[in-house]
Amino acid sequence: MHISVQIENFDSKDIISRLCEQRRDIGAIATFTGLVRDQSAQQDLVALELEHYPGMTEKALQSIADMAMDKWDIDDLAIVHRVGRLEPADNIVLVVVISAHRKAAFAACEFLMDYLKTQAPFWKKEITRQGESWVEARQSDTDAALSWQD
Amino acid sequence: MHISVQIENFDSKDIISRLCEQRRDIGAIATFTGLVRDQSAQQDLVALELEHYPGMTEKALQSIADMAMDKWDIDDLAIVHRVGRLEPADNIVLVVVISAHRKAAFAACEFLMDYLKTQAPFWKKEITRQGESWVEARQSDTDAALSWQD
Amino acid sequence: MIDVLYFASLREQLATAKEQYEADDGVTSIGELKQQLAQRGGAWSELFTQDQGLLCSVNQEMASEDTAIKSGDEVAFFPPVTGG
Amino acid sequence: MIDVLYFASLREQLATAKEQYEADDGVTSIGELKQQLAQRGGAWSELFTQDQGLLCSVNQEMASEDTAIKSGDEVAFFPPVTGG
Repeated sequence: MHISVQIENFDSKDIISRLCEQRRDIGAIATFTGLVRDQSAQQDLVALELEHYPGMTEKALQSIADMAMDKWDIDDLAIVHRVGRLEPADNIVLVVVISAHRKAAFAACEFLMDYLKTQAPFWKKEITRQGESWVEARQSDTDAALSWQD
Repeated sequence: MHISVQIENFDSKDIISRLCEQRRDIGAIATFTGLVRDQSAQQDLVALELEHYPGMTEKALQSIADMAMDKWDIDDLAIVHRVGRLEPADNIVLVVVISAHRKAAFAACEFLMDYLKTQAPFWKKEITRQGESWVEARQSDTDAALSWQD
Repeated sequence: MIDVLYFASLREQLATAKEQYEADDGVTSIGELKQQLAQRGGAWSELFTQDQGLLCSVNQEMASEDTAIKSGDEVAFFPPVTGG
Repeated sequence: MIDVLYFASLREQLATAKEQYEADDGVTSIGELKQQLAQRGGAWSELFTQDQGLLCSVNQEMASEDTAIKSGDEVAFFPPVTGG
Protein backbone atom coordinates (compact mmCIF):
# COMPACT_ATOMS: atom_id res chain seq x y z
CA MET A 1 0.00 0.00 0.00
CA HIS A 2 1.32 3.45 -0.87
CA ILE A 3 -0.12 6.50 0.91
CA SER A 4 1.46 9.89 0.62
CA VAL A 5 0.67 13.54 1.35
CA GLN A 6 3.18 15.68 -0.49
CA ILE A 7 3.94 19.05 -2.02
CA GLU A 8 5.64 17.63 -5.13
CA ASN A 9 3.80 16.36 -8.19
CA PHE A 10 3.33 12.59 -8.62
CA ASP A 11 3.89 10.25 -11.54
CA SER A 12 1.02 7.79 -11.85
CA LYS A 13 3.10 5.53 -14.08
CA ASP A 14 5.79 5.10 -11.42
CA ILE A 15 3.22 4.43 -8.70
CA ILE A 16 1.37 1.86 -10.81
CA SER A 17 4.64 0.12 -11.74
CA ARG A 18 5.57 -0.12 -8.08
CA LEU A 19 2.20 -1.63 -7.11
CA CYS A 20 2.26 -4.18 -9.95
CA GLU A 21 5.93 -5.14 -9.74
CA GLN A 22 6.57 -8.89 -9.99
CA ARG A 23 2.84 -9.69 -10.10
CA ARG A 24 1.16 -11.92 -12.71
CA ASP A 25 -2.24 -11.98 -10.97
CA ILE A 26 -3.41 -8.42 -11.71
CA GLY A 27 -5.98 -8.09 -14.48
CA ALA A 28 -7.39 -4.65 -13.67
CA ILE A 29 -5.99 -1.25 -12.73
CA ALA A 30 -8.48 1.53 -12.01
CA THR A 31 -7.12 5.02 -11.43
CA PHE A 32 -8.57 8.38 -10.64
CA THR A 33 -6.70 11.66 -10.95
CA GLY A 34 -8.17 14.90 -9.64
CA LEU A 35 -6.90 18.14 -11.21
CA VAL A 36 -7.15 21.82 -10.39
CA ARG A 37 -10.07 23.06 -12.49
CA ASP A 38 -10.99 26.67 -13.02
CA GLN A 39 -14.54 26.83 -11.70
CA SER A 40 -14.40 30.43 -10.49
CA ALA A 41 -17.27 32.62 -11.72
CA GLN A 42 -14.96 34.81 -13.85
CA GLN A 43 -12.78 31.93 -15.07
CA ASP A 44 -9.79 33.68 -13.62
CA LEU A 45 -8.44 31.16 -11.15
CA VAL A 46 -4.80 31.87 -10.41
CA ALA A 47 -4.12 29.08 -7.94
CA LEU A 48 -5.52 26.80 -5.26
CA GLU A 49 -3.99 26.70 -1.80
CA LEU A 50 -4.41 23.27 -0.26
CA GLU A 51 -4.26 23.23 3.54
CA HIS A 52 -4.32 20.02 5.55
CA TYR A 53 -3.99 18.70 9.09
CA PRO A 54 -0.56 17.04 9.23
CA GLY A 55 -0.69 13.79 11.13
CA MET A 56 -4.44 13.36 10.98
CA THR A 57 -4.43 13.45 7.16
CA GLU A 58 -2.18 10.40 6.87
CA LYS A 59 -4.24 8.52 9.49
CA ALA A 60 -7.50 9.35 7.75
CA LEU A 61 -6.16 8.16 4.38
CA GLN A 62 -4.83 4.97 5.95
CA SER A 63 -8.19 4.28 7.56
CA ILE A 64 -10.05 4.84 4.26
CA ALA A 65 -7.53 2.54 2.51
CA ASP A 66 -8.06 -0.19 5.12
CA MET A 67 -11.84 0.06 4.65
CA ALA A 68 -11.45 -0.42 0.89
CA MET A 69 -9.14 -3.43 1.33
CA ASP A 70 -11.71 -5.01 3.69
CA LYS A 71 -14.74 -4.21 1.57
CA TRP A 72 -13.53 -5.45 -1.85
CA ASP A 73 -11.47 -8.27 -3.28
CA ILE A 74 -8.61 -6.04 -4.36
CA ASP A 75 -4.87 -6.65 -4.22
CA ASP A 76 -3.30 -3.29 -3.47
CA LEU A 77 -3.88 0.44 -3.72
CA ALA A 78 -2.23 3.85 -3.64
CA ILE A 79 -3.48 7.25 -2.50
CA VAL A 80 -1.36 10.35 -3.15
CA HIS A 81 -2.65 13.83 -2.27
CA ARG A 82 -0.81 17.07 -2.85
CA VAL A 83 -0.86 20.11 -0.56
CA GLY A 84 0.38 23.69 -0.91
CA ARG A 85 -0.05 26.00 -3.88
CA LEU A 86 -1.35 24.43 -7.10
CA GLU A 87 -2.20 26.00 -10.44
CA PRO A 88 -4.94 25.22 -12.99
CA ALA A 89 -4.44 21.80 -14.62
CA ASP A 90 -2.03 20.70 -11.86
CA ASN A 91 -2.58 17.27 -10.32
CA ILE A 92 -4.21 17.26 -6.87
CA VAL A 93 -4.95 13.64 -6.03
CA LEU A 94 -4.29 10.16 -7.38
CA VAL A 95 -6.04 6.94 -6.38
CA VAL A 96 -4.94 3.62 -7.91
CA VAL A 97 -6.52 0.22 -7.21
CA ILE A 98 -5.17 -3.05 -8.59
CA SER A 99 -7.17 -6.27 -8.63
CA ALA A 100 -7.79 -9.49 -10.52
CA HIS A 101 -11.18 -8.20 -11.73
CA ARG A 102 -12.43 -4.86 -12.97
CA LYS A 103 -15.66 -4.54 -10.95
CA ALA A 104 -13.83 -4.56 -7.61
CA ALA A 105 -11.15 -2.18 -8.90
CA PHE A 106 -13.71 0.35 -10.17
CA ALA A 107 -15.87 0.18 -7.04
CA ALA A 108 -12.95 0.52 -4.62
CA CYS A 109 -11.46 3.42 -6.60
CA GLU A 110 -14.76 5.33 -6.54
CA PHE A 111 -15.31 4.51 -2.86
CA LEU A 112 -11.83 5.81 -1.99
CA MET A 113 -12.49 9.11 -3.74
CA ASP A 114 -15.95 9.52 -2.17
CA TYR A 115 -14.58 8.89 1.32
CA LEU A 116 -11.49 11.00 0.82
CA LYS A 117 -13.72 13.91 -0.29
CA THR A 118 -15.66 13.86 2.99
CA GLN A 119 -13.35 12.28 5.58
CA ALA A 120 -9.80 13.45 4.97
CA PRO A 121 -8.83 16.83 6.46
CA PHE A 122 -7.91 18.87 3.37
CA TRP A 123 -9.27 22.33 2.58
CA LYS A 124 -9.05 24.25 -0.69
CA LYS A 125 -8.80 28.00 -1.02
CA GLU A 126 -9.29 29.53 -4.45
CA ILE A 127 -7.12 32.48 -5.37
CA THR A 128 -8.56 34.46 -8.29
CA ARG A 129 -7.69 37.89 -9.63
CA GLN A 130 -10.71 39.13 -7.59
CA GLY A 131 -9.42 37.76 -4.27
CA GLU A 132 -9.41 34.64 -2.15
CA SER A 133 -12.21 32.37 -0.97
CA TRP A 134 -12.52 28.99 0.70
CA VAL A 135 -14.17 26.32 -1.44
CA GLU A 136 -17.51 25.25 0.03
CA ALA A 137 -18.19 21.58 0.73
CA ARG A 138 -20.79 20.02 -1.56
CA GLN A 139 -23.84 18.10 -0.42
CA SER A 140 -23.35 15.81 -3.45
CA ASP A 141 -20.03 14.63 -1.98
CA THR A 142 -21.65 13.82 1.36
CA ASP A 143 -24.42 11.94 -0.43
CA ALA A 144 -21.86 10.01 -2.52
CA ALA A 145 -20.01 8.86 0.61
CA LEU A 146 -23.25 7.86 2.35
CA SER A 147 -24.29 5.80 -0.68
CA TRP A 148 -21.60 3.19 0.13
CA GLN A 149 -23.07 2.36 3.54
CA ASP A 150 -24.80 -1.00 3.51
CA MET B 1 -11.23 11.36 -29.11
CA HIS B 2 -8.45 8.83 -29.48
CA ILE B 3 -9.30 5.28 -30.58
CA SER B 4 -6.64 2.80 -31.56
CA VAL B 5 -6.22 -0.92 -32.18
CA GLN B 6 -2.54 -1.70 -32.21
CA ILE B 7 0.15 -4.32 -31.72
CA GLU B 8 2.52 -2.00 -29.81
CA ASN B 9 2.25 -1.20 -26.12
CA PHE B 10 0.67 2.12 -25.08
CA ASP B 11 1.75 4.81 -22.64
CA SER B 12 -1.21 5.99 -20.58
CA LYS B 13 0.65 9.13 -19.53
CA ASP B 14 1.13 10.24 -23.15
CA ILE B 15 -2.50 9.55 -24.00
CA ILE B 16 -3.79 11.45 -20.95
CA SER B 17 -1.49 14.39 -21.70
CA ARG B 18 -2.80 14.56 -25.22
CA LEU B 19 -6.44 14.52 -24.09
CA CYS B 20 -5.89 17.22 -21.45
CA GLU B 21 -3.58 19.47 -23.46
CA GLN B 22 -4.40 23.18 -23.14
CA ARG B 23 -7.48 22.48 -20.99
CA ARG B 24 -8.23 24.18 -17.66
CA ASP B 25 -11.75 22.73 -17.32
CA ILE B 26 -10.86 19.11 -16.48
CA GLY B 27 -11.23 18.12 -12.83
CA ALA B 28 -11.40 14.35 -13.17
CA ILE B 29 -9.53 11.66 -15.09
CA ALA B 30 -10.72 8.08 -14.71
CA THR B 31 -8.66 5.34 -16.32
CA PHE B 32 -8.87 1.61 -16.60
CA THR B 33 -6.04 -0.63 -17.72
CA GLY B 34 -6.59 -4.32 -18.42
CA LEU B 35 -3.57 -6.62 -18.15
CA VAL B 36 -2.77 -10.19 -19.14
CA ARG B 37 -3.41 -12.19 -15.97
CA ASP B 38 -2.44 -15.79 -15.47
CA GLN B 39 -5.77 -17.45 -14.74
CA SER B 40 -4.91 -20.83 -16.24
CA ALA B 41 -5.57 -23.82 -13.98
CA GLN B 42 -1.85 -24.67 -13.68
CA GLN B 43 -0.68 -21.05 -13.43
CA ASP B 44 1.49 -21.68 -16.44
CA LEU B 45 0.22 -19.13 -18.93
CA VAL B 46 2.88 -18.47 -21.54
CA ALA B 47 1.02 -15.93 -23.67
CA LEU B 48 -2.33 -14.69 -24.92
CA GLU B 49 -3.03 -14.38 -28.63
CA LEU B 50 -5.49 -11.60 -29.30
CA GLU B 51 -7.38 -11.94 -32.57
CA HIS B 52 -9.73 -9.25 -33.88
CA TYR B 53 -11.84 -8.32 -36.89
CA PRO B 54 -9.94 -5.49 -38.59
CA GLY B 55 -12.29 -2.77 -39.75
CA MET B 56 -15.23 -3.82 -37.60
CA THR B 57 -13.18 -3.45 -34.39
CA GLU B 58 -12.51 0.23 -34.95
CA LYS B 59 -16.16 0.87 -35.89
CA ALA B 60 -17.40 -0.96 -32.79
CA LEU B 61 -15.07 1.03 -30.52
CA GLN B 62 -16.12 4.29 -32.17
CA SER B 63 -19.77 3.44 -31.67
CA ILE B 64 -19.21 2.58 -27.98
CA ALA B 65 -17.28 5.85 -27.56
CA ASP B 66 -20.10 7.85 -29.16
CA MET B 67 -22.62 6.22 -26.81
CA ALA B 68 -20.53 7.24 -23.78
CA MET B 69 -20.17 10.83 -25.01
CA ASP B 70 -23.97 11.03 -25.47
CA LYS B 71 -24.83 9.38 -22.19
CA TRP B 72 -22.59 11.37 -19.80
CA ASP B 73 -21.36 14.89 -19.36
CA ILE B 74 -17.75 14.07 -20.20
CA ASP B 75 -15.25 16.06 -22.22
CA ASP B 76 -13.15 13.51 -24.08
CA LEU B 77 -12.03 9.90 -23.99
CA ALA B 78 -9.52 7.40 -25.31
CA ILE B 79 -9.75 3.67 -26.02
CA VAL B 80 -6.63 1.73 -26.94
CA HIS B 81 -6.72 -2.06 -27.42
CA ARG B 82 -3.78 -4.25 -28.29
CA VAL B 83 -3.84 -7.31 -30.54
CA GLY B 84 -1.35 -10.05 -31.31
CA ARG B 85 0.78 -11.99 -28.86
CA LEU B 86 0.88 -10.70 -25.26
CA GLU B 87 2.60 -12.08 -22.19
CA PRO B 88 1.58 -12.15 -18.51
CA ALA B 89 1.51 -8.63 -16.99
CA ASP B 90 1.44 -7.01 -20.46
CA ASN B 91 -1.10 -4.26 -21.07
CA ILE B 92 -4.16 -5.27 -23.12
CA VAL B 93 -6.56 -2.34 -23.00
CA LEU B 94 -6.68 1.26 -21.81
CA VAL B 95 -9.77 3.42 -21.36
CA VAL B 96 -9.41 7.05 -20.27
CA VAL B 97 -12.28 9.47 -19.63
CA ILE B 98 -11.79 13.15 -18.80
CA SER B 99 -14.53 15.33 -17.35
CA ALA B 100 -15.23 18.27 -15.06
CA HIS B 101 -16.67 15.93 -12.41
CA ARG B 102 -15.68 12.54 -11.10
CA LYS B 103 -19.06 10.76 -11.13
CA ALA B 104 -19.44 11.09 -14.90
CA ALA B 105 -15.81 10.09 -15.49
CA PHE B 106 -16.11 6.93 -13.37
CA ALA B 107 -19.47 5.90 -14.85
CA ALA B 108 -18.40 6.44 -18.45
CA CYS B 109 -15.11 4.58 -17.91
CA GLU B 110 -16.89 1.55 -16.45
CA PHE B 111 -19.58 1.66 -19.16
CA LEU B 112 -16.91 1.71 -21.89
CA MET B 113 -15.22 -1.37 -20.44
CA ASP B 114 -18.51 -3.26 -19.98
CA TYR B 115 -19.57 -2.55 -23.59
CA LEU B 116 -16.13 -3.23 -25.04
CA LYS B 117 -16.13 -6.64 -23.28
CA THR B 118 -19.34 -7.72 -25.02
CA GLN B 119 -19.58 -5.66 -28.24
CA ALA B 120 -16.11 -5.30 -29.72
CA PRO B 121 -14.86 -8.19 -31.88
CA PHE B 122 -11.76 -9.35 -30.00
CA TRP B 123 -11.03 -12.95 -29.04
CA LYS B 124 -8.41 -14.24 -26.62
CA LYS B 125 -6.59 -17.54 -26.92
CA GLU B 126 -4.56 -18.75 -23.94
CA ILE B 127 -1.30 -20.49 -24.65
CA THR B 128 -0.11 -22.53 -21.67
CA ARG B 129 2.59 -25.18 -21.40
CA GLN B 130 -0.30 -27.70 -21.67
CA GLY B 131 -1.58 -26.34 -24.97
CA GLU B 132 -3.89 -23.72 -26.42
CA SER B 133 -7.50 -22.85 -25.67
CA TRP B 134 -9.93 -20.08 -26.54
CA VAL B 135 -11.08 -18.05 -23.54
CA GLU B 136 -14.80 -18.52 -22.90
CA ALA B 137 -17.10 -15.49 -22.71
CA ARG B 138 -18.47 -14.80 -19.23
CA GLN B 139 -22.11 -14.35 -18.34
CA SER B 140 -21.03 -11.72 -15.78
CA ASP B 141 -19.73 -9.52 -18.62
CA THR B 142 -23.03 -9.80 -20.50
CA ASP B 143 -24.90 -8.93 -17.30
CA ALA B 144 -22.62 -5.95 -16.66
CA ALA B 145 -23.30 -4.52 -20.13
CA LEU B 146 -27.05 -5.06 -19.77
CA SER B 147 -27.04 -3.22 -16.42
CA TRP B 148 -26.44 0.12 -18.24
CA GLN B 149 -29.66 -0.09 -20.24
CA ASP B 150 -32.25 2.37 -18.94
CA MET C 1 -21.57 -12.84 -54.24
CA ILE C 2 -21.29 -12.39 -50.48
CA ASP C 3 -17.95 -12.18 -48.63
CA VAL C 4 -18.20 -14.45 -45.59
CA LEU C 5 -15.58 -14.24 -42.80
CA TYR C 6 -15.03 -16.60 -39.87
CA PHE C 7 -13.12 -15.67 -36.71
CA ALA C 8 -11.43 -17.26 -33.71
CA SER C 9 -12.62 -20.75 -32.67
CA LEU C 10 -15.12 -20.78 -35.54
CA ARG C 11 -12.35 -20.11 -38.06
CA GLU C 12 -10.38 -23.02 -36.64
CA GLN C 13 -13.32 -25.44 -36.42
CA LEU C 14 -14.35 -24.73 -40.01
CA ALA C 15 -10.76 -24.45 -41.23
CA THR C 16 -11.95 -21.40 -43.17
CA ALA C 17 -11.09 -17.74 -42.64
CA LYS C 18 -12.88 -16.29 -45.62
CA GLU C 19 -14.90 -17.34 -48.64
CA GLN C 20 -16.94 -15.84 -51.43
CA TYR C 21 -20.39 -17.29 -51.23
CA GLU C 22 -22.61 -17.44 -54.30
CA ALA C 23 -25.98 -16.96 -52.68
CA ASP C 24 -29.19 -18.45 -54.08
CA ASP C 25 -31.98 -16.02 -54.78
CA GLY C 26 -33.68 -17.50 -51.73
CA VAL C 27 -30.94 -16.31 -49.36
CA THR C 28 -32.02 -12.82 -48.27
CA SER C 29 -31.33 -12.95 -44.51
CA ILE C 30 -28.69 -14.18 -42.08
CA GLY C 31 -31.06 -16.92 -40.94
CA GLU C 32 -31.34 -18.25 -44.48
CA LEU C 33 -27.57 -18.07 -45.02
CA LYS C 34 -27.00 -20.07 -41.83
CA GLN C 35 -29.42 -22.75 -43.07
CA GLN C 36 -27.52 -22.99 -46.34
CA LEU C 37 -24.14 -23.24 -44.60
CA ALA C 38 -25.46 -25.91 -42.22
CA GLN C 39 -26.31 -28.09 -45.23
CA ARG C 40 -22.59 -28.55 -45.87
CA GLY C 41 -22.70 -31.11 -43.04
CA GLY C 42 -20.01 -31.98 -40.46
CA ALA C 43 -18.73 -29.05 -38.40
CA TRP C 44 -20.80 -26.69 -40.58
CA SER C 45 -24.01 -28.46 -39.66
CA GLU C 46 -23.11 -28.52 -35.97
CA LEU C 47 -22.04 -24.87 -35.72
CA PHE C 48 -24.77 -23.27 -37.84
CA THR C 49 -27.70 -25.04 -36.24
CA GLN C 50 -26.75 -24.15 -32.65
CA ASP C 51 -28.89 -21.40 -31.17
CA GLN C 52 -26.37 -19.85 -28.83
CA GLY C 53 -22.72 -19.01 -28.98
CA LEU C 54 -22.70 -17.79 -32.57
CA LEU C 55 -22.64 -14.08 -33.30
CA CYS C 56 -22.69 -12.43 -36.68
CA SER C 57 -22.25 -9.09 -38.36
CA VAL C 58 -23.30 -7.62 -41.69
CA ASN C 59 -21.04 -4.96 -43.16
CA GLN C 60 -19.20 -4.78 -39.82
CA GLU C 61 -22.28 -4.04 -37.71
CA MET C 62 -23.68 -6.56 -35.24
CA ALA C 63 -26.56 -8.43 -36.88
CA SER C 64 -29.25 -11.00 -36.04
CA GLU C 65 -31.12 -13.85 -37.80
CA ASP C 66 -33.50 -11.37 -39.43
CA THR C 67 -30.88 -8.99 -40.79
CA ALA C 68 -31.23 -8.70 -44.57
CA ILE C 69 -28.27 -9.55 -46.79
CA LYS C 70 -27.63 -9.05 -50.47
CA SER C 71 -24.88 -9.56 -53.02
CA GLY C 72 -21.83 -7.39 -52.19
CA ASP C 73 -22.32 -7.54 -48.43
CA GLU C 74 -19.61 -8.56 -45.99
CA VAL C 75 -20.96 -11.08 -43.49
CA ALA C 76 -18.96 -12.44 -40.55
CA PHE C 77 -19.62 -15.26 -38.07
CA PHE C 78 -17.82 -15.49 -34.74
CA PRO C 79 -18.08 -16.73 -31.15
CA PRO C 80 -18.95 -14.41 -28.24
CA VAL C 81 -16.22 -11.80 -27.89
CA THR C 82 -13.60 -11.92 -25.12
CA GLY C 83 -11.53 -8.76 -25.44
CA GLY C 84 -10.79 -6.15 -22.82
CA MET D 1 -4.04 21.09 29.33
CA ILE D 2 -5.61 20.35 25.94
CA ASP D 3 -3.98 21.26 22.62
CA VAL D 4 -6.64 22.86 20.45
CA LEU D 5 -6.03 23.38 16.72
CA TYR D 6 -8.07 25.38 14.22
CA PHE D 7 -7.91 24.92 10.45
CA ALA D 8 -8.81 26.68 7.20
CA SER D 9 -11.62 29.28 7.36
CA LEU D 10 -12.01 28.68 11.10
CA ARG D 11 -8.33 29.45 11.69
CA GLU D 12 -8.73 32.70 9.77
CA GLN D 13 -12.02 33.73 11.41
CA LEU D 14 -10.65 33.10 14.90
CA ALA D 15 -7.18 34.39 14.03
CA THR D 16 -5.88 31.38 15.93
CA ALA D 17 -4.07 28.29 14.60
CA LYS D 18 -3.31 26.62 17.92
CA GLU D 19 -3.67 27.16 21.63
CA GLN D 20 -3.17 25.31 24.86
CA TYR D 21 -6.47 25.26 26.66
CA GLU D 22 -6.59 24.90 30.44
CA ALA D 23 -9.80 22.93 30.79
CA ASP D 24 -12.08 23.23 33.80
CA ASP D 25 -12.90 20.00 35.56
CA GLY D 26 -16.38 20.36 34.06
CA VAL D 27 -15.07 20.05 30.49
CA THR D 28 -15.09 16.32 29.74
CA SER D 29 -16.57 16.28 26.23
CA ILE D 30 -16.33 18.14 22.95
CA GLY D 31 -19.78 19.60 23.53
CA GLU D 32 -18.65 21.11 26.81
CA LEU D 33 -15.45 22.48 25.29
CA LYS D 34 -17.47 24.14 22.53
CA GLN D 35 -19.71 25.79 25.14
CA GLN D 36 -16.64 27.14 26.91
CA LEU D 37 -15.08 28.47 23.73
CA ALA D 38 -18.38 30.10 22.70
CA GLN D 39 -18.29 32.13 25.92
CA ARG D 40 -15.32 34.09 24.56
CA GLY D 41 -17.89 36.04 22.54
CA GLY D 42 -17.54 37.58 19.06
CA ALA D 43 -16.49 35.14 16.33
CA TRP D 44 -16.01 32.44 18.99
CA SER D 45 -19.61 32.70 20.07
CA GLU D 46 -20.89 32.67 16.52
CA LEU D 47 -18.76 29.73 15.34
CA PHE D 48 -19.11 27.47 18.37
CA THR D 49 -22.88 27.74 18.74
CA GLN D 50 -23.69 26.87 15.11
CA ASP D 51 -25.01 23.36 14.67
CA GLN D 52 -23.72 22.65 11.22
CA GLY D 53 -20.54 23.33 9.35
CA LEU D 54 -18.15 22.64 12.21
CA LEU D 55 -16.28 19.37 12.38
CA CYS D 56 -13.91 18.23 15.07
CA SER D 57 -11.40 15.54 15.87
CA VAL D 58 -9.89 14.18 19.07
CA ASN D 59 -6.37 12.80 18.82
CA GLN D 60 -6.65 12.95 15.03
CA GLU D 61 -9.80 10.85 14.78
CA MET D 62 -13.14 12.33 13.70
CA ALA D 63 -15.20 13.09 16.81
CA SER D 64 -18.67 14.30 17.79
CA GLU D 65 -20.29 16.39 20.57
CA ASP D 66 -20.26 13.41 22.92
CA THR D 67 -16.64 12.41 22.43
CA ALA D 68 -14.82 12.45 25.77
CA ILE D 69 -11.73 14.62 26.17
CA LYS D 70 -9.14 14.86 28.89
CA SER D 71 -5.91 16.67 29.64
CA GLY D 72 -3.19 15.78 27.14
CA ASP D 73 -5.59 15.28 24.23
CA GLU D 74 -5.22 16.99 20.86
CA VAL D 75 -8.52 18.48 19.75
CA ALA D 76 -9.06 20.14 16.38
CA PHE D 77 -11.95 22.15 14.96
CA PHE D 78 -12.41 22.71 11.25
CA PRO D 79 -14.98 23.32 8.49
CA PRO D 80 -16.26 20.51 6.23
CA VAL D 81 -13.37 19.14 4.21
CA THR D 82 -12.89 19.94 0.52
CA GLY D 83 -9.92 17.91 -0.66
CA GLY D 84 -9.71 15.48 -3.54
